[in-house]
Amino acid sequence: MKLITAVIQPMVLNDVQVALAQHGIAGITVTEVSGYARQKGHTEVYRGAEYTIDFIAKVKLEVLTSDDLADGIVEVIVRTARTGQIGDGKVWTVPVDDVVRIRTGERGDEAI
Amino acid sequence: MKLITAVIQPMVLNDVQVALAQHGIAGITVTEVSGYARQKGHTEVYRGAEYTIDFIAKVKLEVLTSDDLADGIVEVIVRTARTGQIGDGKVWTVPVDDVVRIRTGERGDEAI
Amino acid sequence: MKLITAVIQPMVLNDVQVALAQHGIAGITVTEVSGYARQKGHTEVYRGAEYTIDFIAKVKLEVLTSDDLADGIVEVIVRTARTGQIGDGKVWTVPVDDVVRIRTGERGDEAI
Amino acid sequence: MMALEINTGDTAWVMVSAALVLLMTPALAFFYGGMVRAFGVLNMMMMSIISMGTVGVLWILYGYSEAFGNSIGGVVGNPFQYFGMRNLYGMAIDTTGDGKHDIPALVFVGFQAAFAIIAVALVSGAVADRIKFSTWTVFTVVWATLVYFPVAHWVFAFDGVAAAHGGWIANTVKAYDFAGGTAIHINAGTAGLALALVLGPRLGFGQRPMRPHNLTLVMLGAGLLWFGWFGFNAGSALGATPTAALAWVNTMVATCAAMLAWLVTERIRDGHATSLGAASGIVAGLVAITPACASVSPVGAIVVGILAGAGCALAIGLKFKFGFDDALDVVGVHLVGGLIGTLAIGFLATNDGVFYGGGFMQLGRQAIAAFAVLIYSFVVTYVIALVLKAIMGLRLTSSAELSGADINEHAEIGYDLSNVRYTNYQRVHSTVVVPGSKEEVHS
Amino acid sequence: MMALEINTGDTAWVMVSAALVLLMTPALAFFYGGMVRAFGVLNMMMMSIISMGTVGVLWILYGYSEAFGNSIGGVVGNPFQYFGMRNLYGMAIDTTGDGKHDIPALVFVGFQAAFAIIAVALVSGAVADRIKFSTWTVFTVVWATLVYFPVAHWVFAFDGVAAAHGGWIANTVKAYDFAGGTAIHINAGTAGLALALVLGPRLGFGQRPMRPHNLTLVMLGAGLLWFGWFGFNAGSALGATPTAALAWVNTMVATCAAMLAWLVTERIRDGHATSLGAASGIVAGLVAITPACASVSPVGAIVVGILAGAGCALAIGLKFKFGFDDALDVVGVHLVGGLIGTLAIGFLATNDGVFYGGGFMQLGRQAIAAFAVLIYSFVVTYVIALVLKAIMGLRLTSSAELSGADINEHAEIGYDLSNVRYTNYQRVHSTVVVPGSKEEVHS
Amino acid sequence: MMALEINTGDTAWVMVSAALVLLMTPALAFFYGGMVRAFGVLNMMMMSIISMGTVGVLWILYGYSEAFGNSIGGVVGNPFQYFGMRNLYGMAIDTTGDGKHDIPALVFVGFQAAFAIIAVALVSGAVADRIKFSTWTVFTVVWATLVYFPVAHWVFAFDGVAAAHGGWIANTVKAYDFAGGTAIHINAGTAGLALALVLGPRLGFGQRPMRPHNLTLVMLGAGLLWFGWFGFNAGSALGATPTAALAWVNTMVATCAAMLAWLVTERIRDGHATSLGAASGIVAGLVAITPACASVSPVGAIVVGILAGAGCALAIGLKFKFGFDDALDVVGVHLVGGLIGTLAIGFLATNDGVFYGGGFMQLGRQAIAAFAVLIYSFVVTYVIALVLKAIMGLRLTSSAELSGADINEHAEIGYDLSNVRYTNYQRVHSTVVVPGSKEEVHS
Ligand SMILES: Nc1ncnc2c1ncn2[C@@H]1O[C@H](COP(=O)(O)OP(=O)(O)O)[C@@H](O)[C@H]1O
Ligand SMILES: Nc1ncnc2c1ncn2[C@@H]1O[C@H](COP(=O)(O)OP(=O)(O)O)[C@@H](O)[C@H]1O
Ligand SMILES: Nc1ncnc2c1ncn2[C@@H]1O[C@H](COP(=O)(O)OP(=O)(O)O)[C@@H](O)[C@H]1O
Repeated sequence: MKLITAVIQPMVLNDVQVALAQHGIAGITVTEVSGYARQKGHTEVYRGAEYTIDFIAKVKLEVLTSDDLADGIVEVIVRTARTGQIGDGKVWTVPVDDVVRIRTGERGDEAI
Repeated sequence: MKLITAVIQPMVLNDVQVALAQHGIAGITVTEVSGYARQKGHTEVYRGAEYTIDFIAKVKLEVLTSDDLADGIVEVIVRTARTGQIGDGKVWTVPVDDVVRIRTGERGDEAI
Repeated sequence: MKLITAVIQPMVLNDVQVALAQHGIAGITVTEVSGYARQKGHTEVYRGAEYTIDFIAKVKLEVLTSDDLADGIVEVIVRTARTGQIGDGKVWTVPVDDVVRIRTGERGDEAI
Repeated sequence: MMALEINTGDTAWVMVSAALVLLMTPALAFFYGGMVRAFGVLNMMMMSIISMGTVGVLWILYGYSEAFGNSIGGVVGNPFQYFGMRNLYGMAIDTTGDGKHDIPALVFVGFQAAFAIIAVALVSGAVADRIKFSTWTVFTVVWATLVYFPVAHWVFAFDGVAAAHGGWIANTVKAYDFAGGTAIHINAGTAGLALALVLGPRLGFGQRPMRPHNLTLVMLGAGLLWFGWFGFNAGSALGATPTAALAWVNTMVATCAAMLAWLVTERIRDGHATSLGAASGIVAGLVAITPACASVSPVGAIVVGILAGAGCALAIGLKFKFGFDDALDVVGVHLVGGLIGTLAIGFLATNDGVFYGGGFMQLGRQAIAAFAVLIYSFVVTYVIALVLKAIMGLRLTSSAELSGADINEHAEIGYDLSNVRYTNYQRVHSTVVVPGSKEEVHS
Repeated sequence: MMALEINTGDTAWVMVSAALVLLMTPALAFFYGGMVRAFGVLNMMMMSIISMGTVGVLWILYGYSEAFGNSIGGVVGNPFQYFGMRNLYGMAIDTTGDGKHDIPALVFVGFQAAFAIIAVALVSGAVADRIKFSTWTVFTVVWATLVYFPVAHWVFAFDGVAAAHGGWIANTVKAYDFAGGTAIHINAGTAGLALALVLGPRLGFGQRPMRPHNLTLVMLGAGLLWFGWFGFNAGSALGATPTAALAWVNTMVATCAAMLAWLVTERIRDGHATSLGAASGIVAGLVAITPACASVSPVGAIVVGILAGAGCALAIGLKFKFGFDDALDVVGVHLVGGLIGTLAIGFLATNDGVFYGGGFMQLGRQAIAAFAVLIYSFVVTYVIALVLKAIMGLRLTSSAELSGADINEHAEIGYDLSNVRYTNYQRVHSTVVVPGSKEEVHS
Repeated sequence: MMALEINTGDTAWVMVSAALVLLMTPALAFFYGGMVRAFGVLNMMMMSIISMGTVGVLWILYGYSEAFGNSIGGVVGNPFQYFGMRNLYGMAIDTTGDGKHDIPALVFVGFQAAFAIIAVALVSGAVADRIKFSTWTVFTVVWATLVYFPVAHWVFAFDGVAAAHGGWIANTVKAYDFAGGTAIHINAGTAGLALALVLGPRLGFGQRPMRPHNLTLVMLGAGLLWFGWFGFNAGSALGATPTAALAWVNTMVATCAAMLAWLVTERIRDGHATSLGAASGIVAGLVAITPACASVSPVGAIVVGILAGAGCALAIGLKFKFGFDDALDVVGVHLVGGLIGTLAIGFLATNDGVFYGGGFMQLGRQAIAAFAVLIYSFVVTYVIALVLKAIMGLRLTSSAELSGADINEHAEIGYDLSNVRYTNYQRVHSTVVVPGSKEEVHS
């Protein structure tokens, strides 16, 4: 099994979620994160003092999947999350030893 | 070494934490996440406009562990986090190459 | 490729970020987390009722990197994040199968 | 009470005071709202706000009349006399009897309306996070009608002011309760206790943590309550008089002293002086000085404040001892504070208190008033609670309670500060019902 | 209007009322601010706050004079007569004509200033989240000058009070608008509609979720608005009189009834009574009783409140039906509420309403006033909007709108509750410009 | 000052004003509290709130007497004359001398109490986030006693009003300070500077980011401050008089102008007009018009506002230039604003300002008053700070400062909006100490 993680723009979350659902993906887990990279942050001003915010709000998606579906999912995410501007983020895949569904105790691909 | 990740219901966090501590687990890292899956979200109403909230608040636990303890920990989490209702979440295990304790620079199982 | 994850004290985030940037690291992803481990939490009092907060605010850093740079990055993080006090946190490394840059579709080391 | 010449200064003061007292109920909503967990803040606020709706309307219909209409045996006013404010426009209330301090009767109506509203709202603190909103709404109507309006009559209706005959505590017992230590605070505190007993504790009470979610909101509530309370107490002089001035100063300094006393108590007991303690001390001091503000000297007010601040800081632990879940300490602050203030008058009243050589006579009167209200309020509230429980149910379901009253009772959440939109679409229910075309729009 | 003997009670009441009305604009800022998404709360508040700056200064310069100077044909006051408050110090306004209720003219200036400010601020609710702040600032100046000041003259300037000749609605049509149902609410509501039409809807309107980010802030706004509205309505009696008392009581009870009516409507339609509904019902009731508060009985006020609460609760859906994005329902609450109140007077006025045997005469007058203001406001505002659009642009860029007006227009964010500091350094721009040494410091 | 006939209108106005001024200290708590980081909001608020406790009680005991008792050489009032409010009940203050505008002496006591409280609270802005709460509490007592009460005597105690002999600035220098530009703002601003110098800067000052955590709270504070300030300024007329009306209008319009001026300054300098700038401009305008509100015309008030808004916007950079950490700009806003207002009177006073042909005499008097207060306040505060540092320590430990004053000093946190409960159990300390049974309960 694989864990696919994607760091994306917050405003594409809904599109990605819908695309994944249409692709047959049952579940995703979402975390609010901040990214620091090529994309420039912004500046804030308080009483004449300037604050530079390097970190930019991003959303992290995690999807557990069986090995064979992994490539398709990555492809769906990359396609839907792309706006073409710097800051669109990354998708990466990590091998998973085992998955358990807490409610039932099912393991492996069954549990996803 | 292994990284065990669990996505659980927020209200079972305390029970899981206590159970892990009794099981001898020294440390865990917790993140607030939102899950979208089988469990139904809820509806909100503002001035007659209806909002459907698909994402449900969940808690993500991460536990680093040596290979031999991994199965036991998964078992403890699954047992304590189970309420039997849809939305109880998943536990998964990922292989870890190396761990370092920042304070001391210890590596591997020592660092956990 | 590798995914390096570090759980560190919130107040060292800036130093680590600067050190990584100087080390040539282009991007990091940051999550606010809570840690429960050796470091003692604190006590709050509300109308005579005492609340013990076991969880302590931490920051989680994630850095994707090529295999050869991984050790150097771990070393930079460990050096900069160390205050020498309990609660400094951990750094761990996980193998990554593949990385895609959403904006361009580049894969592997190119995408980082 | 018929008069043609209105004193504009007195009228101005009482109109302002009425607005100040009305502001106290939103203030209470913030004070209480900040103290619950984030998932119940709206429900908590709504319990106060709905009281403004129900009690405000009732007051105009028959509440004022029940409280200030001509007395039926000293027990309750004639509810029809001023029904819907009839017979009142153009009338005046003469509080001094010399015709120099007349105010329009409707000003008095408005001022006392705000008292009725907040008395009911106060009760909600005891039942935070677990009562059905529909039942609470009905409770406000029933409790106002059966408990508050009559008790206000007992305490506030003096013979010959709003009607020829008034209530028994004011005119027969002759207890001093300048602004409502008995009628408001002992009454609401006791009702909170009775209702909390029937309702039972919150799930996890005493085991699971339930810390305040927003102490800036609590402090806002406390600050606005203090501000409004100058209307409550000094406004009760019903004129811009030297008595009002004394009440003003006492309302300030007793509160200052109570805050300090609460903080010192905390510091000694818990090692820290907290902001929740400061806010609570403010309210405790305000409660205790309410009945006493026109009877004691400013130094006496400091004493009342110290007693209330320290006394209530200790009393809020009672609920853990006895195991009833008075969630936001209505008993510990309003009942105990009300008792301290009401009884302290017996000792500290400058005209006939024990310490001023007045003997124990007045102290006895104070005690009779306090316990009469306490007993009546407890018994009747308990019965109301049982009846409502039987008819419509009192409590939220466990799952609603555990996932928060805001979502379950009001379909809303208090805060959405995230910049991620987890809500993924909206659907419009219905819009206008244009007469003749009852169409609905769904988008 | 020259008088030497000031009635201190009346003066005190109107000064307090003026302060209460001034507080309503920050209150509105909170009411509106809580309703938008978190990334636009500061911009939303700033649209109200900047109105205080611009309109307050204009009022003193020529606004008061335009509204209350000697009338030029009933249409507008002479803007030079009291320019910069000249000829006013030491003058008094005599509202009763018997010389017993004189107040300093400057008190009246202050009281009416607060009206002008909030009228302008109200408009901003319709254009939330997408208008350029610079253009909005200019709009407040132009709209006040061309729309509000003249309309206030029409409605509020009675012959012989502030100047010999007043406006046409007050003196010729003789419509009743005690505190500004037409001049303020219909006017601002209509202007909001016109401006929103020119501006276009928010990106994602009707598709993407835009729920309120902080309902405690909304409730705070509603609570303070109610409090301030006692000054608005009862203060409009310009004295601490029986009329003020009636207005006070009606302002309370209509609002109570409107809140209940809104909540009942919601409960029936959506299945839940919400806190946003309660806050909205409060405002709807206040709006509707504004013109009527001195003309109807307290029971009449309850009727007005019920009509407004239910009517506005239904009307807020209009925007989805017709597809204009009146973001925070200025049309649904202020225009509709103002119309309900203004027309209800024709039926419910105790002296000459339809239900009191007065025939349809007064109803006709009310309708003329309402629609005259509505049409004038719509047309002139629409033209102003088009002109500003051409000259300086109305809308934020899409990217600014999508990433939030706070950051883009004000370089600030509303909340930073995280204990992680993502901001990584600060640089000080410039400091003092000491005369003679215009150095800048960069650290 | 003995009088039997009370003017109810004047009394009503001053009682309302007193309540308004008292509200300003909670308002200040919000204004300051919103500006610090989230982990220090409660501590910041508590520094204002505790001042209400300590200074309120002191005022009643000996503070009023020190300020308004019979003067000892123009320097300080006799602290025993009115100790604990003795000799005051039944007395009146006659501000006009004609017996027509008497108010109860206790109203004046209450009004001035609120001044004393806020003067002390203002200082806390300079020492945000790093002073020990216990030391701050003691500081409020010592500073009020040694600095504020005497300086209030100098400036506010006119011969023959509250006592036969008053203070030297009011009666000998004859500077104009209607509502406290010198006694409150220059005084508190200077004290903040002295205390901040002894205390040293926050860790990371000028390097690490310290942006405001909640600008809605800041705006709430600014809005309530403005509201309360009508009591502060117009209330200082001690009656509902034409002077009060002028002060009211000036307090409004100077503030409007100052807000605009601050925003324009920001826009030019930083490229953005901010909400923090609007809130700051409001306060700067209010500060500057405080001494001048009864001396200048409304157009003069606009000038004062513009000077204050632009001047303070530039002055807040001073701290970075000189390296002292006046965290929330008490110096830049209150000291500089107070100086601008106090000196502007010399130019703009309509009776004898430079621009009105009055020569430089009055300007000189203003300067003497301003600098006398500045020097006295700086020296005495500096010495107090050194003594307290030696005796009990001024600063938090570094680790307490870095992890936040709220947790470390008050064992609380401001906000808990998460729906995850990280707190895992509660333990009840002690409950009631029933006399005779000092048992403690641990659950
Ligand atoms: N090496 C990396 N490790 C972890 N996260 C990264 C890395 N590089 C980028 N990211 C994440 O991806 C986001 C987008 O990266 P950025 O370089 O700004 O744009 P793009 O991916 O379009 O080139 C960043 O905000 C960060 O959260
Ligand atoms: N494929 C998946 N990948 C990542 N997270 C998932 C996945 N499926 C479920 N989850 C997480 O687990 C939570 C519970 O899943 P759900 O299907 O609702 O219940 P259950 O696991 O009890 O069947 C979800 O809210 C989500 O956070
Ligand atoms: N086994 C573990 N698995 C996951 N996270 C851990 C583990 N042990 C510690 N942590 C994280 O590291 C943080 C610091 O750990 P702690 O034991 O307090 O200090 P130190 O690492 O300096 O010995 C914890 O707060 C927690 O977030």
